[in-house]
Order: sequence, then C-alpha cells, then structure tokens
Amino acid sequence: MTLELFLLLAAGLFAIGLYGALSQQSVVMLMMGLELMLNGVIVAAAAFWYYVAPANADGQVLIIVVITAMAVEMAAGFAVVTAIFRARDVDMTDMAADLAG
Amino acid sequence: MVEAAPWLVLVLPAMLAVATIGVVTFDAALAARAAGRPESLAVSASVPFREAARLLVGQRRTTLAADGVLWRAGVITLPVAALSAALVLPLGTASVADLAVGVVWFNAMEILAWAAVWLAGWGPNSAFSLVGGYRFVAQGLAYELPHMFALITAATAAGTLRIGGIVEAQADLWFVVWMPVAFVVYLLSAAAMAFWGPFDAPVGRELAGGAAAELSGVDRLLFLGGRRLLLVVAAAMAVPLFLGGGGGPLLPAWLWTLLKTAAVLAAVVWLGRRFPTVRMERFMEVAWMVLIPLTILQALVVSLVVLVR
Amino acid sequence: MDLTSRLLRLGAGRPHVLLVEAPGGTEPRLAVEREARTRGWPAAGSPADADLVVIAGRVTDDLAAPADRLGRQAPRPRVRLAAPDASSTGRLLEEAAARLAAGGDLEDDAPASAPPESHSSHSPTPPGDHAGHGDMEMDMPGGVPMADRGEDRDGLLLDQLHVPLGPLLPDWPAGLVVQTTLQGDVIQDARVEVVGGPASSFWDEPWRRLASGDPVTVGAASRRRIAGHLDSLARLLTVAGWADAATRARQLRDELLAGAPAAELGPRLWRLTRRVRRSRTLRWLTDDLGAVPADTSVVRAWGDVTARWSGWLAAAEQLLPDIDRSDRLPLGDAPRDPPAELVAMLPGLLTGTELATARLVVASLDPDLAELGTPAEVPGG
Amino acid sequence: MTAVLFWVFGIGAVVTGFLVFRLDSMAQVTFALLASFLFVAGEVVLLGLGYLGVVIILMMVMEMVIMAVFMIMYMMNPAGLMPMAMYHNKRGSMLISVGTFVALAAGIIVVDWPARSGRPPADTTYALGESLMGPQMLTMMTLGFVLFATILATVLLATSRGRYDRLGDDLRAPRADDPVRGGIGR
Repeated sequence: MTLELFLLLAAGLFAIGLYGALSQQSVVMLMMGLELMLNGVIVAAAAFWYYVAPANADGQVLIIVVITAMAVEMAAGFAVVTAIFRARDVDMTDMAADLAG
Repeated sequence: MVEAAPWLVLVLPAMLAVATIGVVTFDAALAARAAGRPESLAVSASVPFREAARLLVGQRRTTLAADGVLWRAGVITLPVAALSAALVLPLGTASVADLAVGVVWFNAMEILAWAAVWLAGWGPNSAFSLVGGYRFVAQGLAYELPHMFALITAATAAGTLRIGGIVEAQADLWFVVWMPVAFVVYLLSAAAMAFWGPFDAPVGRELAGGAAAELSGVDRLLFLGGRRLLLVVAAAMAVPLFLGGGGGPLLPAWLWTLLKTAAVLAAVVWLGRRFPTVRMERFMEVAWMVLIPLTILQALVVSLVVLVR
Repeated sequence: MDLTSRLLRLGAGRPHVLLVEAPGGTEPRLAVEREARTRGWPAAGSPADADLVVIAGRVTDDLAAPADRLGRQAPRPRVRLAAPDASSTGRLLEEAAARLAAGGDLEDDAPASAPPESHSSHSPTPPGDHAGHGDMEMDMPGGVPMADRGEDRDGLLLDQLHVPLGPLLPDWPAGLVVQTTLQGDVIQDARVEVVGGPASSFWDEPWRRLASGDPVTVGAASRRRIAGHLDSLARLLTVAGWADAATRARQLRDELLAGAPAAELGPRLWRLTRRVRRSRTLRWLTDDLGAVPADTSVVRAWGDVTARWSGWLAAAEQLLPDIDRSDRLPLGDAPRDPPAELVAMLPGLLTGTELATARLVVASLDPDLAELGTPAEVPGG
Repeated sequence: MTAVLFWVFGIGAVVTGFLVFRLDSMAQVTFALLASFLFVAGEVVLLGLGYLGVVIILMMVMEMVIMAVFMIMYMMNPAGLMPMAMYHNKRGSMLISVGTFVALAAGIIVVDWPARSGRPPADTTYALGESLMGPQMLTMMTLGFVLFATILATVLLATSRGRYDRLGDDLRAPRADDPVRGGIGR
C-alpha cells in the first residue's frame, strides 16, 4: 500500500460523489453525493496523516472536522428540505429553482 | 491486568449462548410463576430448546413486494452486532481483544442494532412491522445520548477508553459507588438497546410483534435470539464498566465476572417484567429533559473528582 | 427417527397459540386461554409467531375470508382450530399439539407466501403501501397500489396507509373493525365497522336468564360482572405490555367463574388491584389518553384510560363481598353501557392518536359487540 | 493481510458508493451509502487511526438510519418498486466527474509527494485529544459553536410550531397545547 493508492481511492470516491451531486434532481440525493465527496476527503486526510506527517495530529483533526461537517450538512440539509417541503411540497432542486421567482 | 486472549474467541460464543439460554429459562420461570403455576427447573430449562426447535423447523416467511436483501441483512446484523460488541468483553483477566478504544468499539457495535431493527421492520413491506422499526429508531434517539454519557463517565474516571484500563481503575473502589446515576442509566439503556421490557415497544404485542411481526422460522430465531444476545452482552458490560470487573475476594477473577454478570442479567430480566411497556412519546421527554442533564452532571462531578485527585 | 421429526416433537411441546375471538365466542376463548395457560403455552401476537391458530366462536360469512387468511398466514408446521363452543377444549388442544408434532396440517395447498389477491401479511396488516407519492394513478408491481398523500399534524404532506385493525386480532373486541388511515403510526382518520354476529353476550347471560324467567342468584351475577371487569383489565394490561399482571387477572377471572369462594379469592384480588393501582408507571402511561367528557351518556366511559381501569378495579372490589350470596337477583337489565354508543365514540377518540395509544383506548372501552350483531357501519368522525 | 484488506475495503467503498446512484429503493440507497462509509472506516483503521475509524462507524450508522427516515418521508418511490430515474444532465455530470477523476489521478501520480517525517505516536487517540485541547483548541471551539448553531438553526427551520402555538399568545396557558402529551407534563 502506498500513499498514491489511498489517494486514488479518495479521488474515486470524490468523483462518484461529484457525479451524484451534479446529476441527481433530488435535494436529498444531492446531499448523498456531497457526503460521498467528503468520504473521499476522509480517506485522503487519513492517508496524508499516515504517509506524510504522522507525528503531527493535524490530519486527525481534519477528519474530525470532516465528520462534523457531514453531520452539520445532513442536519441542515434535512431541515431545509423539511421547510421547503412544508412550504411548497417539492423535493427537487429544479422545481425549487423554478418556483423561486 | 486484562490481557488479550485470542483463544477466548472459541469459548466466548459458547458462554454467551449459555447465558442467552439462561435468560430464556429465567424469563420462562418468571412467567410460569406469574401464571400461578411454578414449574420445575427442568421444565423451564427445556423452554429455550423447545423454542429453538420450533423455529428451526418453522417455515421461513416471505411477503409480497418485500425487500428481501435489506430484510435478511437486518435480521443477521442483530446477532452479529452483539457478538462483535462482545469482543472487548473481559472475562476475568482476559478478553478476546482489549482494544485501545474498547468503549467506543462497544458503543459502535451496539448502535448497529439501530440499523438492524429498522431494516428488519422495513424489509417485509408490512405496516406494523415498519412502525416497529420506526419505534426503535425513536427509542434509540431517547436512550443513546444518556447511554453515551454514562459510558464517557466511566472512561473519564479511568482516564482510558480501554476496558481493561477501566477495570484496573476500579481496584480500590467500584465505579458504581461514586457514579450511581451513570450505572442506573446504563442499565436502563441496556434494556432499551435490546428492546427488552419495559422498553419492548418496537416488538410490542399491541403491534402484533412490531419489527418481528412478519418473522418466522430461522429468521425469527436469529432476530429474537440476537436480541437476547445483545441483552446479555450489554448487561455483561456493566460488570467491567461499573462493578469492578473480576475484582473480588477469594474466588478467581473469571468466576467473579460470571457471578456479577448473572446477577446483573437476573436483575434486568426480573425488572423487565415488573413494568408495563414504556411508550417513547412519554419517555422521550424524560430522557432529554431529565436523564441527559443528570448524566451530564454526573460526568461533570466525576471529571472534577478526577482533576482534584 | 430423523432430526426433523425430533425437532417437531420438541417444538410441539410448547406451541404458540394465536387466539382470536369471533362475536359470541367469549366462552370458548376463556376456555382456550385457561387450557393454554395451565399447559404453559404462550400466546402468539401475530400469525408469524403462531403454531396453533384458534378461532373461538362461530365464524359467520363475513368473517370467513379473514379467518381463512389468518390460518394460512401462520408458517408451517401449523394447525388451525375452530372452537365454536367451550366443550372439550382441552382435548382439542392436546390433539392439535399431537398433529403439530406429526408435522402439522397439510390440508390446504396454498403457499403461505400469500398470493397477490390475498394480503401478504396477516389480516390487520395489508401490504404496507409505503411506496411513494401517488400523484400518478399507477399500479405497482405485485398489485400494490401507490400510497395517497395527505396533510399530517406537522403540516407536511405525507404518504397515507389504509390499515384495518381487526376483526380477528388478539386482545381486541370481537367483531370490531377500525379502518384506519395512517401516517406513520398516527391515525389520521378512523371508520368503525362491526362484523360477525349477532350472538348472545357471555357477560350478560345471568340477566338474560333472569329475563326469561329462570332464578339467578346475586352471587352468580356478581361473579359474572367481576369476571367481565377482570377480563377487560387483562386485555388492557396485555395491550399495555404488562404480561404478568394480565396473567394474574385472567387467572382470577377463571377461578371466579369456576366458583371459588370469596374467602379464597378476596385477598388475591385485593393484591392484584393494589398492585395495579399502585403502579405509577401504568398511570403515567395511561393518563390523559382517550379522554371522554363527563357529560356523555355513557357513564362507564367517563374520564381517561386511567379513570376507566380504576373504575374496573373499584367495581370489582365493591362487588367482591356479594359473590357468595345466594339470594335471588331482582329483575332488571345488565348494568353496562350500550355498546353502540361506545362504538360511536371510537372514531372521535382514535383520530389523532398513535397506534399504541389507540389500542389502549379501545381496550379501555372494551365494547362487548356480540349483540350488536349485523354488519353495521358507524359514520366516521 | 493489510494489503488484502485495503483492496477489499477500497473496492467495497467504491462499488457501494456507485450503487448509491444506481439503486432504485431509497432504503437501499441509504444503506449502500452506509456500507461505503463502513468500508472507509475500515481503511482509516488500517492506517492506524483506530479511534477515528470506530467513531466513523458509530456516527455514520446513526446518521444513515436517521437519514433513511427522511429519505422515505420525502422521496418519491422510496421502496423503489416502480422503476424511475431522476436525473438531469446525466452525460454532462458523468463527463465532468470522470474528467475530475482523471485530473486528480494524474496529479496524484505525477506529484512527487514529500517523504514521511516522524513516526506515529504510540497512542494516536491521546495525541488527537491533546491536539484538540492544545494547539487546535480554536478548531474544537469553532466546531462546538458550529454544532450549537446548527442545532438551533435546524430546529427553527424544521419546526412548524413555536411557543406561541403551544402556550397561547400571552404564553400563559397552564398546559401546552401539543398533539401528544409528553412524559413530564409541562
């Protein structure tokens, strides 16, 4: 195992997440894409920590930040979806944009 | 003091199975007594085997438009989660793996039950079963935070997340003595995570068995057996966390562990029959408005003691 | 002897009994409950958990389809039993267990994985069509219709399920069907129907005999009334998830009907009532549920669920000294609330409650619908 | 052994990650995402970060179960019984994401990564804690405030009933007007 392999895995997860975030219509599925991208970031951060600067805990702190970001993103996302859903009964990004005007 | 003993991996499942059989037997004996029909130990002890036998030959159920993959995944996850959580369980002075993050490992494995019960409820495409699955998620949201604070309190006092370290820290004084709130909350959450009475709403009778409503045959054996296994593991974990692990006079450490575990289990099973089922619509508020502040306060007190000491 | 038949025999030593009651089937139900209890056979909560499916009482035409479905939903090996009356129930159960040990009944060839025209799950649970928002009129694969949507109490437009509760549901008033519209586990709308029957009510029997000119003692009538209250209490406690106390109530009920003297029953009944009354947990769980204002005509239903079960306890204690009296009962009607009015209250009480609460409310009213008889529909509220 | 585990976890994470956008059933989608997270947690444990790996398992199981509740509440066709696709610009997204991957991969292979400096501490969990409570205290505090703000903001956004709905316009109602009574009796 090398740093490059881990980073390739991270890039793969990031790209899949990006595909999902761009192609999905639904707000919720879009969030899934974002979570997958952050998933890739976790792998990259852990790999950098181990292969580049293991003496320093900054890589670990980054993972903590990413996990927190995921939780916040999910909570905020669902709160927004709930609010939109209550107000307009849509869960699609396209429709939400259409109705914005 | 607690050392890793990988050979235990062969013995541990057998011991857990015996404890699970013991739970069913004791529960059956209590039920018989409540029915005014005290039965001999032999009759009660035959109950787990009769139950297993009828489920082994029972037909496995399929339902219309079921999500078979997720359904079976949920059913199998429950016993697997219980067994994985048991990996860090010390028996006297040995455990299969005394992980450096044992407490967190235990917590993570036991949370798999959330997924397991929800999936088992979702899978069969039946309304009652689905409601049962959702009830367990609500129950999880109620018990999990107080439970985590109780775990953290024990870990804080010992200054380590290693279960072995927590046992060592109780050489002089058991944690239950100076963190009673955490202990009681831990026992409550142990019953709640195994959806054992009085927290058995997810498989409630008024819901035709809830998450287990459509399970039969081997699936039912795995799910309900896994539930009892989880109860055993959760109750057994109270011993190293709060009751000094294998510590005690005269007897060897492993025997003390077994005795204490049996006592905790018996208490949980007995208490489970003493109360009607607690509905989450009522308990949620108690959990968040009373239990969480109490456990935070307990953790605070313990941290202050640790700092001053 | 091979392994399977060994396991079959072992398992058949403790079969799980799914016991449901058709209108007028109270007496056989009590008999089956008693026989199963003395044998230590546990009660099943759903067909999936059942080895023996017992239907107490006469299955009328409108109950035939649900009864058949219920029997077929139990996993093999299974035995289906009809107990139209209370005679020789013990022998019936023993024979059923023997058949179970031999591999169960094979008379019906339909697979237990129900065909699409019947329901996938047992009678109270049609296939949960939690399957998407139904703006499109389109059938799902397997014939499951898409769910409708409706406003819920949080102001969200969410999927609705239509789930009937009853008629053949354990610990449920015989003959009652509540057609619910569920969102999650909240009942948004409830319609009540009565099926099965008409049949004569078991709890009113002394007064019926009295009306037909037979002499009836005060003791016999009091016994019947206390037993009725204990039966309601046992059902409520079962639904509330307090199995031990429910078993105790059933046991007392059976001994009372069997004619045990007051001196023997008194202390035990008193222990039970004290235990239930002192349970803070039960109070905490049933307070404020299904509150009926005190200006309705149905006296027994006043107050919340707690008030109703407290009323049973008080009535049982008050009637206890009378059970050995041998003087004649004066002519009169059975002292009870008319079931039609109880049923009429149900939709209003159930709307907006969660399933567990709804079961408690129904159990706390415990309408005896046997005489209501002919299929009737009560307008929803 | 670790190499085998790396490949198993890695391929598992990518495959289940891809399944997230291929499965019809919202429940299966959610649990595919969970599986992807669990595989990544395995990789993190392989890299010697036991604590973080197990915390990822713990957090993600809870998060995904709660997510499943919302998925089924809001999504069309939650059980995936009816085949339907909800994409826009599928080709474009595919091109963009493949392009991103190629660019990242090229960068990863071309760049001359610095050599490893230092050794992992004996107790990585302890090192993390010390860092969070020492040099990275500011990060920790920020995270704390972010979480607190999130809790407030999400509850405000999602709830439809405020205290005036519960306790009346003058907040003097003796008892809150809730659809369901709570356990304390406020």
